Amino acid sequence: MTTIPLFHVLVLSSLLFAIGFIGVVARKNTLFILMSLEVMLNAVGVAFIGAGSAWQQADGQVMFILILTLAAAEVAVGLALLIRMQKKYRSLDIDLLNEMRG
Amino acid sequence: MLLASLPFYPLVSFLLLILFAKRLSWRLASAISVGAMALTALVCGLLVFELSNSSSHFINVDLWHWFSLSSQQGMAEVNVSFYLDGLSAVMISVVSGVGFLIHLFAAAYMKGDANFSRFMAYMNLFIVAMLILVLADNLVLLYLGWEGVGLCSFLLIGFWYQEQANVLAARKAFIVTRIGDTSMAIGLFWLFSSFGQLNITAVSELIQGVGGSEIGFSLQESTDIYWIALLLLGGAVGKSAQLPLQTWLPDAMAGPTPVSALIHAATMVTAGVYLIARMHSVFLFAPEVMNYVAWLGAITLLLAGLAALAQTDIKRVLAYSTMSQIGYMMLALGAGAWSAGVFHLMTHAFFKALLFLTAGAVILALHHQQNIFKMGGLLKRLPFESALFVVGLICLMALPGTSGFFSKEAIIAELWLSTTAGPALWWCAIVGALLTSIYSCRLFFLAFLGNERFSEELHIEKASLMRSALLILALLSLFGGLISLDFSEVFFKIKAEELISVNEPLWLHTIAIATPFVGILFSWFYFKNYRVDSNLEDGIKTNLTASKHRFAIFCRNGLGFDSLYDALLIKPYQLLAKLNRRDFIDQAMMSTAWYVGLWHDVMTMIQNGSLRWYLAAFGLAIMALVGVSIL
Amino acid sequence: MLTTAHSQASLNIDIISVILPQLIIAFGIALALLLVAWKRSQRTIALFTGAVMLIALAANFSLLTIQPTAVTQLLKVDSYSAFAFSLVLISALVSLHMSHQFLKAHIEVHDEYYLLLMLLVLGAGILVTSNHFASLFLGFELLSISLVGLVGYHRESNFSVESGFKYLVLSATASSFMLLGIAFIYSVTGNMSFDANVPNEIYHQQNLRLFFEVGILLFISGIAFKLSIAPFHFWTPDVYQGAPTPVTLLMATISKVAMFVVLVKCVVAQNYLLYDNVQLLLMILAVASMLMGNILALKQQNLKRLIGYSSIAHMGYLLIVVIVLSGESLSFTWQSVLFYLSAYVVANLSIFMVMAAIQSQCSSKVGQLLHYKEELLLSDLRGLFWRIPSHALLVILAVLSLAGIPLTMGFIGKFYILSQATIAHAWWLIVTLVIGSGIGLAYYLPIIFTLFEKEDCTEFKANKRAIIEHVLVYSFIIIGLVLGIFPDVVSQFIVSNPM
Amino acid sequence: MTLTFIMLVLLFTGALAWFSENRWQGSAKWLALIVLALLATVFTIFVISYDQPFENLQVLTRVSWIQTFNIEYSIALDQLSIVLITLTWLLAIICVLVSWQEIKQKAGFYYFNLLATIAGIIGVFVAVDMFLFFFFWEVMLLPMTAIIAIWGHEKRHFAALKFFIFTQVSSLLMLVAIIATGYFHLLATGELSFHYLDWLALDMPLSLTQYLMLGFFIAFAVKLPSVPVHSWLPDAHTQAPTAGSVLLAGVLLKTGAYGLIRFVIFLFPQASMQFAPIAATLAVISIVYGAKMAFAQQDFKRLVAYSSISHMGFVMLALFAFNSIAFQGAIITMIAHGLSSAALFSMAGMIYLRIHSRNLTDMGGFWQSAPRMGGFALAFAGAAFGLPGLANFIGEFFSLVGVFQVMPTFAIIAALGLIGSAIYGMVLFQSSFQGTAKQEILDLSHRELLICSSLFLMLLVIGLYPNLLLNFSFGV
Repeated sequence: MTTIPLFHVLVLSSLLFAIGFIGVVARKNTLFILMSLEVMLNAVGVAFIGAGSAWQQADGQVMFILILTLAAAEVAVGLALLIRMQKKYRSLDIDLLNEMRG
Repeated sequence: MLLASLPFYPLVSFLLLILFAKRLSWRLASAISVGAMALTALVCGLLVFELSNSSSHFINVDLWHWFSLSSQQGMAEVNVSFYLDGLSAVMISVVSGVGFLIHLFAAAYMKGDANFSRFMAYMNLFIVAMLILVLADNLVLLYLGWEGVGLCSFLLIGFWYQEQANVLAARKAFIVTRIGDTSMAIGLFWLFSSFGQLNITAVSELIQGVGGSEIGFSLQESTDIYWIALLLLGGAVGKSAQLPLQTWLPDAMAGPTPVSALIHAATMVTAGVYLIARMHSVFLFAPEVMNYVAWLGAITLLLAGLAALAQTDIKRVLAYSTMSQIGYMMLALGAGAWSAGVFHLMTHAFFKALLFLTAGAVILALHHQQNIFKMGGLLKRLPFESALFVVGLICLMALPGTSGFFSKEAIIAELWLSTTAGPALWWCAIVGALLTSIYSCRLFFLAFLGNERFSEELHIEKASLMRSALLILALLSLFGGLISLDFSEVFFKIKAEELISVNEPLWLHTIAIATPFVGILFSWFYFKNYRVDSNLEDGIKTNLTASKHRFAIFCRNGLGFDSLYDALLIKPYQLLAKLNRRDFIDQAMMSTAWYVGLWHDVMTMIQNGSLRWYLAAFGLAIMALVGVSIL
Repeated sequence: MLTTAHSQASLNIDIISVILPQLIIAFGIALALLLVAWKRSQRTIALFTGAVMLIALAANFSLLTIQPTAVTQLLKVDSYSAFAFSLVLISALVSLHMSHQFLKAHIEVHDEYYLLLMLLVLGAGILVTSNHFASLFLGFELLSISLVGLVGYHRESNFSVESGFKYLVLSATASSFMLLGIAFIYSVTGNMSFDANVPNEIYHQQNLRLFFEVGILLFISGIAFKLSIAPFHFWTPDVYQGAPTPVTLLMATISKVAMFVVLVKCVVAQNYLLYDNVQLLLMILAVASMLMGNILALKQQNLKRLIGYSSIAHMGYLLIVVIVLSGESLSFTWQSVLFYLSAYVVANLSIFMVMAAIQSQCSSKVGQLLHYKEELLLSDLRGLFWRIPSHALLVILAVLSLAGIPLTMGFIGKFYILSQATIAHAWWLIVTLVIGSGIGLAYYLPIIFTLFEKEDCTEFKANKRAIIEHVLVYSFIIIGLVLGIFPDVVSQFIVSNPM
Repeated sequence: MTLTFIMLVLLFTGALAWFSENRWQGSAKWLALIVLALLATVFTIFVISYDQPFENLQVLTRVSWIQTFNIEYSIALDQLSIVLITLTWLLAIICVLVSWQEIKQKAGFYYFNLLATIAGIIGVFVAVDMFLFFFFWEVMLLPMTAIIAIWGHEKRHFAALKFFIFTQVSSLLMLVAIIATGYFHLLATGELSFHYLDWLALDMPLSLTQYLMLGFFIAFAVKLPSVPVHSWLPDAHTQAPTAGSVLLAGVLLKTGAYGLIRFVIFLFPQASMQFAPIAATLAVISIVYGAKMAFAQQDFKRLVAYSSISHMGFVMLALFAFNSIAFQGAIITMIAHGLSSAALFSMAGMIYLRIHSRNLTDMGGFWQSAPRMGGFALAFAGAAFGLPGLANFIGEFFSLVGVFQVMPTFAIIAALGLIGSAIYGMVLFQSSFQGTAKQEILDLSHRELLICSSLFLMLLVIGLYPNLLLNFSFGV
């Protein structure tokens, strides 16, 4: 079987990551921002797994599992905040959150 | 020991007066101050006597060791110690004698004043400073006295400090003289750095030693001497109100009249002359500077005479005449006629003091009226004062027999043959004498002849104190010329070059003697309308006024020196000060703060609580850093 | 490899003793959960947490002089990490006291708050000892997630949501960037332990090398975000302002200490500084944050924001040490870093203590519910000196220490940094530091001036009841002064150990 | 040990005064006065009874302080520091006297700050370990800044901030120089040392010393102050309370001069020789510029402040002439300026107490109602423009004579400063005490009379018998 060269994996993951980041920046809706964060994290996961397989090590996968847990935790906290935001502002527009400045 | 004590009598009286200023009655205050002066005069007389029949030609006394300066040439001791020789003897006798008389006069003159004791205190302090100046055996101590008299003159000119005019006059006097003083100070530095000495006798011995010897001066040394002499001259010019620093003297007349008599006629203004005479050994080896001195004197003499012709204020006339007389002295010094110059200094002190005091009496009688066009006909009203004034004037004009005659003739006589003066300056002196006689006559006619141009009743002061002082001065100025001064020990002559056997033309003396009479004659006719009592011709009083001619006004304003300096120096300085009141360096410093504040505002703009912008910034920053690290 | 590491890691006693403090905290968390199940009471949980931390501190004390020992591949404990962890614990204790003051006013019980606090401490504990990217990542996330929880904790506050979201999203982004960086590094080196020596062949394969360098960059920027180093500092003032004061304190002290220590560890172990563009990068960061932090803090009226900005500047100063660090004087570097950090921590603790005191005093009870004083402006300090000299004195000391004036620890810290920079001839950094601290004075001094102002507007008087508070205040005054005048007391704890 | 004791007692007394003021009103000033007098006598006795001569530094205490950097707590005395400390005692007592009436509220804390400043200043004059020196150098600033910022006039915060930032930034440069020298010592001898005497023993390459010297020079030039870094001074002097100005002008500026002598000229001779032209130019500029600025001012204290710049210019010029006469001149000028400027500032304070204004346009004709005050004002103004017979004259004369032997041009330009000083002196005196009487003011009280007369007497004594100071060699 032919292994995919590491370089390609990394490029792919970077692209994914970039997409996720752009999503985070461009989206106004908080929910989508959280989702784009997930995209970023998973892009990183791809990179890890690729690297792990390239080095014939389990570390990559281990890291990916850790990342998944992190993602879960993050989303949990994020959603809690989201509900609070919905309560407080009756909207999920991220741009409402700029009372503190200067 | 007596010598050491000399300045302390007036000092003590000064302290007493200043400490118990208000609590002293007029009688007590005047007793203290005048008594102190009397004591000074007495001691001074004793000293002169002692000196005259002591074997050595000088008396020297150390009070205490002031400080010592070390240099390559060795240690230069600078002590507070007095040195009395012929020259300083003349000076102290003038200072204490004339000073005493003027104190006597002032005690009566200022009787009414609220701050009488303060006034007398300043007068005493002035005498102290003047004595120190004269007796100093080193230049630093001399400088101390020099500044001291400056300060006292400042205080006394501004004695009536409520009027802004007096205040400004005082300031002007102080600052203008200060300019001279500074140049003198630089002269001292130079002297020390090139000769390593500041003691007067030491310096002169040093210089004479080198200059008299075959080696002579190195080029360096001679240039040094040239500059030193020039800088000292600057100091002298400042104090003695010679060109170009003469402008303060006429304004100084703002002070009470005894002050003008004591400081601005008899003693302080002649300090410059004294300085040059003291340092003659330096000047002798700087013939160019001697020449400058002569020319300065001559020009001042003429210009001041010219200015005196146009004045309307009696005291200002006298002030300008003082200037021109000092011009004579300078001329003499420049010509190397040291003793003549000093002699004239003395006689001038006598008669000018007399003139001022009499003028003071007249002014007092006229309720502080100083404008001579508002006087006239005083000869009948104030015979005593007028008589004395006449005496003063004839001395000033140097009519034969008077003291002025002897001294002035002595000067003029030496000019022609002097290596540093010469015929041109001789002519200047003659013209000066002519001018002197003319403005004296003008003054006399205007003030004492002609019709009375004042309305209010005269207030005749018959204080015996005043009158006695005036009388003594009058006698002195009449017969002071008979005092013979012997400076053979003091002034060092360059040997080698003998009297050049160019016999001077015979007509010189005749001209010199005739000049004043010519002047009188001229003015007798020219100033006819001043002289004659116009009432005799027609009923109506012709009201005299000063000439409105532009040139006359120009002369009246001191030949425009004031406005010149004002435009050249004072205005620019003030302008500079005004422009830069906020200190542009400070502004520059604080502008950095402003700049930082600018950045603060910019960055705070970036710090706009929007989350998405923060994220974008995060990404941008990383991209930028990646770019940097890849490139 | 992790698996092998586990297998060979026989959990013998000395290993346990080495990581005892962290373990204590971990078990403490578990016990706390049980405790909650058993008895829900504000006091007990608070006391329990305090006890756990004290025990951990005590356990940690013995480690201060330990030789570096690796605990599996993941952790490596040495004296420096021990010192750092004790700093963390101390600040956690102070913040605990503050939080108790702050929370007990509310009706409902807040067990989870204390749990989060302990989790935070645990995360910090893992971070300071971590010797492997995996453990670093774990500690990092433990720290940040619990911090997010705490930041958004105060429900009544107007800013809780905003600051919570800001911190969540930004730190998530940052950590994912960091993770990407780690992934890149791993993909090039094939080993995630700090001790791994980088194989040279990466230099020969161009494309991978690029990834490697970008990886390092991303990794550093991720940490720089936590350290709020410019230009990743944007979140700092807002989150500082929005979070409850004790949490702000945690952010200002614990996360900074842990993050910086791990940064130094990693940079030292993998000696990234061999790559000159990393050095360049660090320099840019340092200069940027020194200047920006100070400039932004000017004219700042809100105290917390001001502290936030100043923290940016301080991290910038501290970064200098990392930049100029060199192999031979490693122990000196550690000494400088830790001393500066402890000075910084002490100063922050002092200021926040007073701030919390003022807040809890000034917040007015409205009915049963307490209306909490959100904004803490400079003007609230006005005339404090004439009312409660002790508190004002503490603030003065702290501010002077931050400004780096002699008589305080901050000056000694600055002295360390300047010495380092001078040895390394890093003149430009020195110049920037001088300029920065010059600008810094322009906002530090006004704080002191306001303390001295005549008129007193706030009704804040010293309340005699809070004994602990007073004890703390006085002890911190003494600590500040003594350590400022006799810094050896601290530096003797930071014993060097041969690497 | 005695000196340490003295400093500690000062601090302790400060604290005591602070607390006692809260108990008994007006106790602080008495406490401060008495303790200052006592300590001054203690110091004098100590100096007199000390067995070694003080021609060169006598190290009194040397104990290890911070092992990490091998920093020692080390203090020493020599004639220079003794003279300056004596001046400090004197002005300290004057300060207490001038603030007697002026400081009403928070008096206790005020005296604490005052005494702390004095302790710091003494520390600066005795410290020979450079770290210790820097320590005191900063510690002296803090209470001074507090004095300006709390008891100052309307723009006090700005002034205090400016003062502090200027000095702080410059002294950070000095700190860098100190560290650099210390580590050079490490390289040269193998051990780190911040001790002054060790450094004297060290011979450093000129290429290095010129930068180190610059670091020190900038700090001291700011403190001196010299153009172009002078601009903190007018604000600080103007805004500070009277005692603050007195202390600033009288002693704090002298610490700058002291630093120049001890840590620039003695420590880096060649470097400073090489630097001399620039320094002299700066000095001359400050002389003339200061005089000119002083003339432009409307504010009494501001005028005096600029005059201080001018005077300290003389000091710097004299110091960089490297000539023994000039050196003596510099030291006498330091003392004389300390006394005269202190006198003028206390005069300003007295006037302010009476008319609540520092503006010259609000003054005038005070001589009528306050002749004694006027007399003293004239005397002090005279001292300021170098009236012979007063101390300043001796100082300026020596300086200029010395400088003239080395660099005549500079001396001549500097002499122009004498004219300038006459001008501003006249403006100061005449516009406040002469002219038409704007209002009646009370004459000097006995306390004020004491202040003025003691200062004047000292000026006079030094002026007429300078050997009091000239007998010392000051380690040239």
